[in-house]
Amino acid sequence: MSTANVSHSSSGEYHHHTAHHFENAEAEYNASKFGVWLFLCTEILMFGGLFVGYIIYHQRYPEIFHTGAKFLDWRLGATNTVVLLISSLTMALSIYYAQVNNKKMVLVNLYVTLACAFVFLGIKWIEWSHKIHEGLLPGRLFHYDGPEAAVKDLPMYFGFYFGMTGLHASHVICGMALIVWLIVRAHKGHFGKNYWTPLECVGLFWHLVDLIWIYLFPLLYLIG
Amino acid sequence: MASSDPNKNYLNEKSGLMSWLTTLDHKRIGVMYMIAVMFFFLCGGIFAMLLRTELIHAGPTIMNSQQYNQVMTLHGAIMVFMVIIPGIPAFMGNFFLPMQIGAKDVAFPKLNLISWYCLIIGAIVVVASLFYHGVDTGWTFYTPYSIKTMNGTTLVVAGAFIIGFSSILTGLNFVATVHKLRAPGMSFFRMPLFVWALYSTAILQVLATPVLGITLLLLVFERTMGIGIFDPEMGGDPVLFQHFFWFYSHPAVYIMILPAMGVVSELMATFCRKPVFGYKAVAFSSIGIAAVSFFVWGHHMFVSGQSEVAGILFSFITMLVGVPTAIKCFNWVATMYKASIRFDSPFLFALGFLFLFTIGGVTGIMLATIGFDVHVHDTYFVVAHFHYVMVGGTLMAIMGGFYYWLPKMFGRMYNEFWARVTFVLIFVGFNVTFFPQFILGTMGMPRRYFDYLPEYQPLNTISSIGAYTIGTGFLIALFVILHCIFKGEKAPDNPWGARTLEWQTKSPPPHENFYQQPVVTGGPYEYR
Amino acid sequence: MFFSSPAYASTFMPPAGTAIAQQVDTLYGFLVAISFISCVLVIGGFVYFSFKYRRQSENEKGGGLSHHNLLEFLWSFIPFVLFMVAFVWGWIVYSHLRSMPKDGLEIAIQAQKWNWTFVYKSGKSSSGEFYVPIDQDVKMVMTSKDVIHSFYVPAFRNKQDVVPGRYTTLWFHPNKIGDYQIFCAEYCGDQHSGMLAKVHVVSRQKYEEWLANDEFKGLSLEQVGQKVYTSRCMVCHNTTDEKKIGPGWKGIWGKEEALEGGSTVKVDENYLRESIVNPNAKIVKGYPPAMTSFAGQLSEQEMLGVIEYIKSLK
Amino acid sequence: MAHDHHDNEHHIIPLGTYFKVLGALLVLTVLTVAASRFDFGSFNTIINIGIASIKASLVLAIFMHLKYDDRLYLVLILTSVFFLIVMYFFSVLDLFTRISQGPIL
Repeated sequence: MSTANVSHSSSGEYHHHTAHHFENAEAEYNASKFGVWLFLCTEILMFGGLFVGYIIYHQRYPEIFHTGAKFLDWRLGATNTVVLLISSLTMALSIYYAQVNNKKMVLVNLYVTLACAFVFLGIKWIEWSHKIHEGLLPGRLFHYDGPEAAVKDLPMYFGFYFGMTGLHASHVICGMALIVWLIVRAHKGHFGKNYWTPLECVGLFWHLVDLIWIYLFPLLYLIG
Repeated sequence: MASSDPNKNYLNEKSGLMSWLTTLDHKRIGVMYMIAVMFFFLCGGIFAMLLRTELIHAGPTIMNSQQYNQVMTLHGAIMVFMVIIPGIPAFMGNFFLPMQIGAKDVAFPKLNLISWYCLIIGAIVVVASLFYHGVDTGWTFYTPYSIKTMNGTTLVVAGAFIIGFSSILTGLNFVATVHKLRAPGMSFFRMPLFVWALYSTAILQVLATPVLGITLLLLVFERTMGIGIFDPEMGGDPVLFQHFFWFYSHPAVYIMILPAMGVVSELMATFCRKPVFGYKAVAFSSIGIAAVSFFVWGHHMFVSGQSEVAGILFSFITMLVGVPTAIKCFNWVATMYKASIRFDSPFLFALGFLFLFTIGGVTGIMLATIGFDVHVHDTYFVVAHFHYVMVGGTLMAIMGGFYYWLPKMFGRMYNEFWARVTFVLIFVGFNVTFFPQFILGTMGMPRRYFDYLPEYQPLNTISSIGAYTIGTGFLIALFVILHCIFKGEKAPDNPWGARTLEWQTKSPPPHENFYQQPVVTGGPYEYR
Repeated sequence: MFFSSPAYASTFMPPAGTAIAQQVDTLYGFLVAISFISCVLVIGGFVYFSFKYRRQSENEKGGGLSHHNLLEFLWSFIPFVLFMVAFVWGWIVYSHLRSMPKDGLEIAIQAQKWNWTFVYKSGKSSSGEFYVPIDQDVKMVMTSKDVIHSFYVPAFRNKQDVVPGRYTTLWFHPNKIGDYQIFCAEYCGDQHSGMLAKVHVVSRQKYEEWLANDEFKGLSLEQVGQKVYTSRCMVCHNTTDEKKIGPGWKGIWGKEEALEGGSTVKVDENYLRESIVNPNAKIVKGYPPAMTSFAGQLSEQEMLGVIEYIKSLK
Repeated sequence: MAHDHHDNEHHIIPLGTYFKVLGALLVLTVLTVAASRFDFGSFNTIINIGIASIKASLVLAIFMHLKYDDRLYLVLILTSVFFLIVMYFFSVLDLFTRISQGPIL
C-alpha cells in the first residue's frame, strides 16, 4: 500500500524507495502492517455481522438449520478446510523464505498457495452447482420439491448459505488476484530480506480469509 | 523537506485538472472533499427548502405525497451520508490532521484518494436512482417497506454501501497517521484536541461502518433474491434489521458530532487565547463517548416492538453517554473564564454551537427518558432534537472551522462583516425553524407527514419561514467563501495568533507542510 | 425555553385522556424544568463570560486556571445524578404504560396500508372509528398485513409499532369522554399522513348500543357500499375518474380495462371481487402494485355493497 | 521512533514451528468433525465455536506473527470481536425477552 517506486541499484539487487512522508523503511513497514490490521478489523466486523445474524436465526428456528445442513456434504467442507489450511501454511512459508532471502522458495510457495485457492474454488463450484441444480436456492428462487421442502421458511438457510459462502468466495478471489500480483513482483526479484512488506500484507489478508472459513465450516456444515 | 522557494505552495505547485484528480497530497484531497461536500450540501439544502415549502400549509402545496416522500428520503440520505459524515473528518480532517501533528502527509496517500473516489462514485449511484423510479423509504430503509417499494431503493442502498467505504478508509488512514506519524516530541497528550476528536471518530468509522456495509448488502440481497432474513413473510424479523441498522447509525451520529466538538475546542483555545480548561477531561470524554456509543443504539427503537427489558437497559446506558457530553460543554464554558476573548465570526459560530448544542443535548436526555419518549417518539420533537444537534452542532462547527481555516488553506482573508451576517441569519433562522418543532412534537404531530391537521398549521408556517432564513444565510455564506477563495485580500500566516502547528507554517502551506521538521516541546495551546 | 413552571409548559400537550397521561405530563414538566435550568446555567455562563472577559489589548493573554478537580467532579456527578433521577422516573412511568392489565376489553387491531380496522370480540369490525367504553381497561392486540405501522394516540401519550408477522400489544384506561385522534407514527408509504382514525370514548350504555346496532340496518346495498367506501377505500380511490393511488371509480363498470402485461379484462362482479381479495392478480396498466388484500375484512354484505356502489358511479 | 535500519530485528519463526502448527490445525479439524457426530444438544454450537476459536488463535499467533508483534494489533482484534459480542448480546436480549402474544380472535 506504500508507494513502491522501483529502481535497480548496480548489483541487480532490487532496492525499494521509502515513501517521502516516512522517516525510514522501518516506519513504512510498521505503518503498512498497522493499516492492514485495521483493515482486517473491518473484515472481521463485516463477516461478524453476518455470523451474528446466522447465530440469532439458528437459535430461533433450529429445525430450519438442521434440515438445511443435511443438504451439505461435510466431507467436501472438510477437504476445503484442509486445502485452505495448507494454503495458509504455504503463504506463511513464502514470508519465511523472503526473510531468509531464498527467492526461489518464495515463488514456489506462492504458486502452491494459488493452486490451493483454485482447488478450493473448484470444490466450492461443485457444491454450488449441485445446490443450484437441485433448486436449493435462497428466497424466492427456491424451487426444491423434496420432502424437506415442507419445513417452513427453509429458503432462509440457503439465503445464509449462499450469502456467507458467496461473500467468502469473493474474498478468496480477491486474495488470488493479490497473490498473482505478488508472483509477478517476485519474478522481478522484488522480495528479499530487506523488503517483503507486500508479501506480509497479502499474507495477513489471506490468513484472515482462512480464519473466516475456519468459523464458517463448523457453523454451516457440522450442525446436522 | 519542502522546496524552499517561498511562492511555491500546494495549490500552484502543479496545475491542470489531472494534477488534482490524481493528487496524493492530503491538502489537495481535503480541498476536493470540500468542493464535493459543499455541492452535496447545496443539493441537500434545496431538498430541505422544497420540504419546508410543501409544509407551509396543510394539503398538497407544490408536490404530491409520493414526490414528498422521495424528497424527504433524498434530503435525509444526502445530508447524512454525503455531507455530515464526510464533512469535517474528510474535508478539514484530511487537510489539518497531518499538519497539526507535524507530519508531511497521511499514512496511506493512495488510500486517501481512493476514499474520495468512493464518495464520488457512491454519490453518482445514489443520484442515478432518481432516473430509475426514485426511492421513498426514508434514509433509514426500514424493512419490510424498503423490500417492497420502488426499485430505485436498490441503487440508493448500493450507493450508500460504496460511500461507507469512503468513511472506513478515511478512519483507517487517520488511526494509522495518529499512531505512526506524529512529530518527534508530540506525545498523545500534546496533540491538539481536534486530533483527539478525529482519532475517536476514526475508531468509530473503522469499527461501526462495516456493520452498515453488511446490513446494506443483505438488504440488496433481500430486494434482488428475497432471502427473507428481514422479510416477515419468509420468517425474517424486521426489528432485527433495525438492530443491525442502528448498531451502525448511532455510532454514526457520534461520527458526526465528535469532529464538530474538536473544531469547537480549537476555536475556544484560539479565541480565548488560553489552553482549553481540563484538556485531559475533554480528550478522554471524546474517547469515552466513542466507546459508550456502541451500547446505546436501542433508544431508536423504544416503541418498535423491542422488549421492555431491552428498552429500559438502553435508556439507562444512554443516560451514561450523556455525562461525557455534558462534561465537554462545561469545560468549554470554563475555558472562557478569565479568558481574553476576540469576537471574530469563527468564534461567533463556536458560541452558536454551544447555545444550540446545549438545547440539543438536554432534549436528548428528555428523549432518553423512556417514559416520556413513548409519547414523542417518531414525532417532530425527535426531528427538532436531531436538527439541533446536527445542524446546530456539526454545521455550526463546519462554518466556524471554514472561516477559521480559510486564511490557512488559501492564504486569503474572508469578509468579516458578511461572515457575521451569515451567522446572524443562520442562528436566528435556525431557532425560528426548529424550536416550534419541539412544540409540534409535544402536540403529537408525527414525523415524515406530507399532510397535517389544521391545529399544526401556524407553527409549521413559522418553521417554513425560518427555513428560508437559514437558506439565505447559507447561500450568502457560499458567496463569502467563494469570494474569499478567489478575490480575498492576502492573509498573514497566523491571523488569529493560534499556537497549534498548522499555523506555524506558511499559508497556503507548501507541498510538504513544513520547511523543517517541527519538534514539539510543549502542549498544543501554550499562550504564555 | 418553555417558561419555568412545568405546569404551564405542559399546556402544549394535547388534553390528557388517561390517568397515566397525567403522570407523563408531570414527568415532562420535570424534564423541561431541569433542561431549562441547565440551559440558563450554560448559556448564561458563556454569555456572561464573553462580555466580562473581552480582549482589552491586542497582545493580552488569557489567564485563569486550566483545571480544578472539585469543579470537574461536581459537573460530572450532578448531571449524572439528575440523569439517573430522570431515568428512574421514566422507568416507573414506562412500566405503567406497558404493564398489560389481566382482564380488560380485548380488541384486535389490523393495520393495513393506510387504514386501521378494529375487530371486536362480537365479530363486529369497524374501520376508522374505534368506540370504547369509559372507565374500562382496553387491551389492544395489533398486527399489520403489510409493512410496519405505529398506533399512536397523542391524548393517551402512548404508541406502539404494529409489526407484520407478529402481535404487539397496547393498553389504556380512558377516564374522559371525547374523541381522540389516532395517527400512524411509523413511515409506511404514500398515505402515511392519511392513515388517520378516531377513538370515541363513550358511556358504557352508548357503547353497548353502538356494538349491538348494525350500522347498515335499513340501508340499501348502494348506501352500504358508500359507507364502506368512505371508511376504507377513499384513501386510495376517487369517485371521479382521475387517478389517486389507485384508479378512479367513475364509469369503470363494464369498461374494458387494459392490464399490466398487455391483456385486458371486462370490469364485472368477479373482477372486482378478485381485486378486493387478491389485488395483485390483475393490476390496471400504469398503477403500482400498492394495494394490500382486504380478504377476511369485508363481510359479504359489505362486498356486495361496494360492487353496487361502483355500478352506481356512471 | 527511529529504528536502526540495517538489521531487521523482526523475529523469524523457525521453520519447524510452522509445520507443527499445521499439524495441530489438522488435528483440531478432525476433532471438530468428530465432535459433530455426537448430539450434545445446544452444547454443539458452543463446542464448534470453541474449537474454531482455538484454531483461529493458532493461525493468529503464529501464521500472522501476532505473538511477536506490537500488542496494539492484538488489542484491535479483541476490540472488534468484543463489539460483535455486544451486538449479539443486546439483539438476543431483545429477541428473547419479548412477551409473546398470540391472536385473540
